[in-house]
Amino acid sequence: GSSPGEPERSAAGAASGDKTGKIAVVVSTLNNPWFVVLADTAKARAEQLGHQATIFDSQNDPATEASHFDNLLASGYDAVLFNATDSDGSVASVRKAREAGVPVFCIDREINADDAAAAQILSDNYAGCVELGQYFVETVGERGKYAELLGLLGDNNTTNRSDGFHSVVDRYEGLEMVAQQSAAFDRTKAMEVTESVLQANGDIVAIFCGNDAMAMGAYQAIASAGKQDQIKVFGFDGAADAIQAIRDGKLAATAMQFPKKMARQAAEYADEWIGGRRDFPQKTPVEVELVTQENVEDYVAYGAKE
Amino acid sequence: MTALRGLGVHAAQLQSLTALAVLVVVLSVSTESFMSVENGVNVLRQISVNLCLSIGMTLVILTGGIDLSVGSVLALAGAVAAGLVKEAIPLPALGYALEFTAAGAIVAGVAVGLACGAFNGAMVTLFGLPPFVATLGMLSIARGLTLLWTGARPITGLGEVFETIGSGVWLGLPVMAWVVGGLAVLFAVVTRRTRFGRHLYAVGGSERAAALSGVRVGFVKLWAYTLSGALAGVAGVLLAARLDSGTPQAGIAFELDSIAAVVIGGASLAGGRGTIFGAVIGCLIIGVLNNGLVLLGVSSVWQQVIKGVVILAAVAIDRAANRERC
Amino acid sequence: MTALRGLGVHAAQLQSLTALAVLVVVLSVSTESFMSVENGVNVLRQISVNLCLSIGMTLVILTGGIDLSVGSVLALAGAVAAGLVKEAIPLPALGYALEFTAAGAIVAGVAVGLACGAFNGAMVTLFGLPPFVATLGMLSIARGLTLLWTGARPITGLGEVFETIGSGVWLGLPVMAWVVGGLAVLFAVVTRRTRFGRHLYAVGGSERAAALSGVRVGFVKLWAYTLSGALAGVAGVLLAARLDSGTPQAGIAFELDSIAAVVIGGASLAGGRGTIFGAVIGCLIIGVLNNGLVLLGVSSVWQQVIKGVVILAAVAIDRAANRERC
Amino acid sequence: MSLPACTAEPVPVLEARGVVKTFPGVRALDGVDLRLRAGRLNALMGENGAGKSTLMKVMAGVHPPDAGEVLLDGAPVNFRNTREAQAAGVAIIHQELNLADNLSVAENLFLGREPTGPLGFINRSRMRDEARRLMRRMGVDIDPDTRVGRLSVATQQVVEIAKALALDARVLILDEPTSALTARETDALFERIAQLKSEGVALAYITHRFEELERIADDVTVFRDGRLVGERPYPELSRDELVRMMIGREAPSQAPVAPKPRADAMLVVRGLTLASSAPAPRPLLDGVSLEVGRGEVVALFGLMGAGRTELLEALFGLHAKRTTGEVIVDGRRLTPRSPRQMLRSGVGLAPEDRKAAGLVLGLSVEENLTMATLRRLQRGGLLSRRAQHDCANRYVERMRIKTPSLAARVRNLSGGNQQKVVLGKVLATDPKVLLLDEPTRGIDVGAKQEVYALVRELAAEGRAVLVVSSEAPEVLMLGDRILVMSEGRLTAEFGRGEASEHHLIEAALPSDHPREAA
Ligand SMILES: Nc1ncnc2c1ncn2[C@@H]1O[C@H](COP(=O)(O)OP(=O)(O)OP(=O)(O)O)[C@@H](O)[C@H]1O
Ligand SMILES: Nc1ncnc2c1ncn2[C@@H]1O[C@H](COP(=O)(O)OP(=O)(O)OP(=O)(O)O)[C@@H](O)[C@H]1O
Ligand SMILES: [Mg+2]
Ligand SMILES: [Mg+2]
Repeated sequence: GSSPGEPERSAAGAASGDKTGKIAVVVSTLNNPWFVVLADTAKARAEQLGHQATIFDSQNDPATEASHFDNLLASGYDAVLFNATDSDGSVASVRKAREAGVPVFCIDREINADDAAAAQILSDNYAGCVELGQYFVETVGERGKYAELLGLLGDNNTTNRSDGFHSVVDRYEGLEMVAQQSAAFDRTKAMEVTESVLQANGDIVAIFCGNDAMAMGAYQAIASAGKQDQIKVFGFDGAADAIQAIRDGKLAATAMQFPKKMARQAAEYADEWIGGRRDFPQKTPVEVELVTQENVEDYVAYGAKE
Repeated sequence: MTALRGLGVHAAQLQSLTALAVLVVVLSVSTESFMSVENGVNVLRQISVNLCLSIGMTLVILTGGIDLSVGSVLALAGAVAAGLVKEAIPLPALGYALEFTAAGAIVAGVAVGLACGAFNGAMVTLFGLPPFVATLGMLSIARGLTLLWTGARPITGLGEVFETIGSGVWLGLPVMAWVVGGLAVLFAVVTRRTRFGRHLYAVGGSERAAALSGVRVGFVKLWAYTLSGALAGVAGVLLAARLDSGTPQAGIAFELDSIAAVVIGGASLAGGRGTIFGAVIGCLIIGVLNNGLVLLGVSSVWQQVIKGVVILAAVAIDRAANRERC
Repeated sequence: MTALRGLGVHAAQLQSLTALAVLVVVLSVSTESFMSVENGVNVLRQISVNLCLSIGMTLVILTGGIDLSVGSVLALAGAVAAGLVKEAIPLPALGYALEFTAAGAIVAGVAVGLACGAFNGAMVTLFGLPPFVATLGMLSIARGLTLLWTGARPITGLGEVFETIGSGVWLGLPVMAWVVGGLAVLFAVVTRRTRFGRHLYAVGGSERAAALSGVRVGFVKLWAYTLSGALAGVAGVLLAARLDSGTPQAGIAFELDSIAAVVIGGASLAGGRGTIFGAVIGCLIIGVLNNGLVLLGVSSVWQQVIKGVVILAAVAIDRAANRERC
Repeated sequence: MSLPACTAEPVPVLEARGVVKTFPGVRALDGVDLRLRAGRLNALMGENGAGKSTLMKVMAGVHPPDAGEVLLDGAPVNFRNTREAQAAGVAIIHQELNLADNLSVAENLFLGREPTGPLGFINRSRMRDEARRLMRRMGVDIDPDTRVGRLSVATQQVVEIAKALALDARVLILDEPTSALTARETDALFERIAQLKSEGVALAYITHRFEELERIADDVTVFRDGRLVGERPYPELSRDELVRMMIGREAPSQAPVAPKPRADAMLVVRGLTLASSAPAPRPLLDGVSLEVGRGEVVALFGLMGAGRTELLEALFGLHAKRTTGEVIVDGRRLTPRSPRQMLRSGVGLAPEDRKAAGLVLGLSVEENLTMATLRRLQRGGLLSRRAQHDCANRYVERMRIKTPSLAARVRNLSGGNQQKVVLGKVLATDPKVLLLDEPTRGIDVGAKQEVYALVRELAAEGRAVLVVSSEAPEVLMLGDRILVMSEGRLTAEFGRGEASEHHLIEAALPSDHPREAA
């Protein structure tokens, strides 16, 4: 087998050792474009490499996810490209696969076990938000009131992102968080919560949002309150409309993850596993890049301009 | 009071009205920002969507049915409207593309909702499906269709017309509030003063008696569901306008809030009892609660607990105050 | 057949049974992997949780009520069990920490579910709240408490006992399936062959007539909800065991699947009609459908559409085949 | 001026020819003919389950016939629903109440044909006035905005009748309209009927009360087991002949009963008072005191609204919160708290409103019959199927309940048979004190005799029976003692043979009512 991401190999999409197999793509949800891109890319790449690939949607429910594993193990898949619903809740499923001799390649969301997955290609949410936090301080300044919109409570991206952000921002006493509310990664909720937050604290200068959907919702509320010049909005993900919004100066910044990159990488690992390779690094971090007004032109939705 | 009567207000609603009053008073004293005009406008804008759904839900619940599909139908209608206003539909056959004006797109969105509702109605009346199942099926179908239509991507940037609807203000009140308020008054009158309205109550009270009295039960039910669908369509357009985007995740679990509002307003899921006015109160109670808890800066976790408790309390007081209705 | 009768099988269930049969046949011919023993075992494991909820749901629905809180209660019970088995509760007062064995933790989890159910029951019987509202409140409260208890973080690594329950196999069948199967038989007997069971039907059919026959309506309802809560507790423990973790996100929207299963199985939300056997069939139909669509590799978006359509079709055929029941 | 039936036949307005109707397990109608002529009232008689209601439903478009045809003015018609029948001028008053409890009297009266104004809005004021008029003509004066659910069964029945009369139909079918009525409303109804006849309306009238026939009947048609036994002009029929036609055997003779010596009290009630749920000038029950001896039958007479139902309900612990007073059952003093408690202390109630209170219509005959006695039918903690079957069978036979099987839904039984199931259920609890509210309402002559015999038998077994009835003859014939109630008070007591119908009515009239000199 050859090393991952080697350009000419991936361009010429012949399966390593021309063995082909059935590859399952298990994704936490498909009603969020970010994950759709992740799943579609993984599938496409796997097929490009000559394998069969099917997408399983866990609908954000660990139970459904567990069922998917039962099913795909029963119906003889050779590898799983896996975006977990839950870092802890998903471990059991991955272990089960390992015992059945089916390799699991985790994408984006880490699972809390080093001995379960064949490899994990991770988007470092924490680090990404550290960067965002630093930029936040640069642009907003070292003093002022701000609000935070959390994602789905109980989702560990929610905590990672919040923690990363606060690891930086909390060092400045001048920056006071006057409201912290969950909007469950949802546009509508984000807007309604923001509307109310603005009532209670009309003087905030920034909102940090756990993902771009919420950022867009928050911006909507801010705009209709006519405060778009007073309040800076920060998102996370690098979704299409967020990139556009940054271009239009609506959002201050977002953190670009690289779902396509990660998905491709995972697909290629799986391909190589089927080809016989076994020595994968347990973790391959894929860094998250800060997207701001300055560098937005280098990016498109879910990735950098090629 | 007599004005209220006109809208069909009974002890029941007056009860929920007290619950609402208490809530408002408590919040006004505990947080200054609550009682501002601005915040009032906010609450109005926030409840418009739920109220729009609750109006239709009331019609269905009056017949003794239930409509679980409103959330998904809302999403589908919103997505369709957003999609059509953004890009034209190519018709290779005719060799040209079908352009939609904002108005056209909105009508199309509502029409889609109406169609879904009619389908629900047909399932219930023609095939005798239990409303719960019929509309549960639609919940799943409409959500799927929404994802198909949008490719799970939000459709954003819908232009002025939508913007005006979404964030516009007229005579100090949000345009949305005017729209939904108008619908509320309209249907309050329909339920109180028209034959169709009274037949809704009759069918809910005793389907057999209604049928034997020559009421066209099937017809009445069919229309109840159809209207509920259409109103969900309107709600979908309104939400899309508010968010300036049709998002596939819109409206998830909205059916629960809407049914809750109707029941808090004094309706009975057994059918035959309930009013539009009650639904309005119900929506206000829920809306004010959501808004107030955020203003108070209650943590999201506790919000869930408190919200549950308050709803229980509100309805418990209500019921205690007029036992006869249980 | 007489064996079936024992479980209280009527034309109704036999109908759904045909629907199930058709589904199974179609799937077996269209995908080879469906008819494998292994897959059968999977389906059983997959429906266990929903069936566990549906048993309790049947009891509540028989009384003419509904329990929307099962999903949240499931999450709470699972989290509590997981939490207690992982770490001891410090009791500074007594100067020592309260350790829980796996068994103890499980009992505690179920007890929590039972308590939630009892609360629902009290709200419905003592305060005369509409079941929909009472349990909707609990849906919100229990979810909030779950997040509080877990600090919104899943609790993992629950040890052997849970592992055995979750993935263990006995005599070729998953342990979970044995547990839930046992409960199903138990409650089939309870509903068919005990006074409490008969009273459930009486209360659902006509509270007034039941009361005049000396049935303690309040008592019967209270127990229906309490048992539903306890069974949700069991389901929570089972799910936690299966995932080897108590996750705060567990069980969201499970109530819909559970109610759907019960209704597909021929129960009436008006109360007084339905059987445990029917619920089993209902769960199987839903479970087989989910499983089959995945095996067929249907895109998950289309799955939602198809699932909706099939459920409608199944129940429509059922109802058409015995009109009288509508 | 109507011709006697025998001479030159005018074309019947509505006619049934060879109508067949079967239900799962039952052949309800087996090739039946019926003629309804202008200006004449055809009285339909027959045992419970004979098929009377079913035939009426077929003729009024509720059920389609399996075979045979219905002719209007000699031309075949097939009504697909009641609306089409109404449009053609055929109106029916169903045996069971068919009202929407949640709507007002006015709304019920005009349901499906609400008067609308120019804008399509309902003309409420007109509806109200019309409604008040219609109810007055039936001798009842109530606020048209009252919710029907709040009315007593009797008042509801009047609404039901007024509703049909309001249709100004050419053919009017009345299925046991008086079963829930008492003297006053019955008289009002019969006046209307006479008037309708003179207007040339064709009437069909189902009843189990012979005394009504001579007041209204022109022809009598008798059914048995879904077949036509015969049709005769009324005057030509003797009562015995009629009974023979109905039940196919000799009329059971009523052995005169000798007055009993006053027995020791089994049920004692002292100063029972029931506060009204809604604010009212007077309590529903106002210090009622009475005794029923072991083995004694006490009949309770009164006009509608007298409060008899409330008395029985209060005794049975139904209004615990609003009830005060003392009750002693078989020497044990107790305060009625719940039906459960009263059943356990040996009191049984057969309620007046069988559909809402007496039965769980969705359950089977067996399940209903055993409902109140399940405790006795357990073997080792589980309900024994055997024991249930035996128990159910015993009462199906004893009450001669006509049902396709023990598993049949009670909903599908004929009215009378439903009533028998209610009685059976109560008897199954083997009560010391029996409270019967209108026990013979809507049941046929044969069954009535059975019930009378049964009541005596039960008394003979040493039980105390308190029976409410609105039929004076029945009261006179049944009661060892007769109590009369009016406006929640006991107004008179008579021993057997002391009272006449006149006395009863006299005592039953509310005090404000001008009493005619005796
Ligand atoms: N909807 C139905 N389904 C099944 N069986 C029915 C139905 N309606 C009536 N029956 C049966 O048809 C027969 C005739 O019933 P029907 O009500 O016509 O008798 P009836 O003469 O009116 O008796 P009653 O004097 O007690 O009212 C009965 O055996 C009854 O059980
Ligand atoms: N459900 C009810 N709600 C309110 N008032 C009622 C109700 N039922 C009966 N009443 C009133 O209570 C009084 C007595 O009721 P009811 O007419 O049943 O007495 P009754 O002597 O049993 O008459 P009958 O038995 O002939 O119907 C009447 O004034 C009636 O209007
Ligand atoms: Mg009859
Ligand atoms: Mg009475």
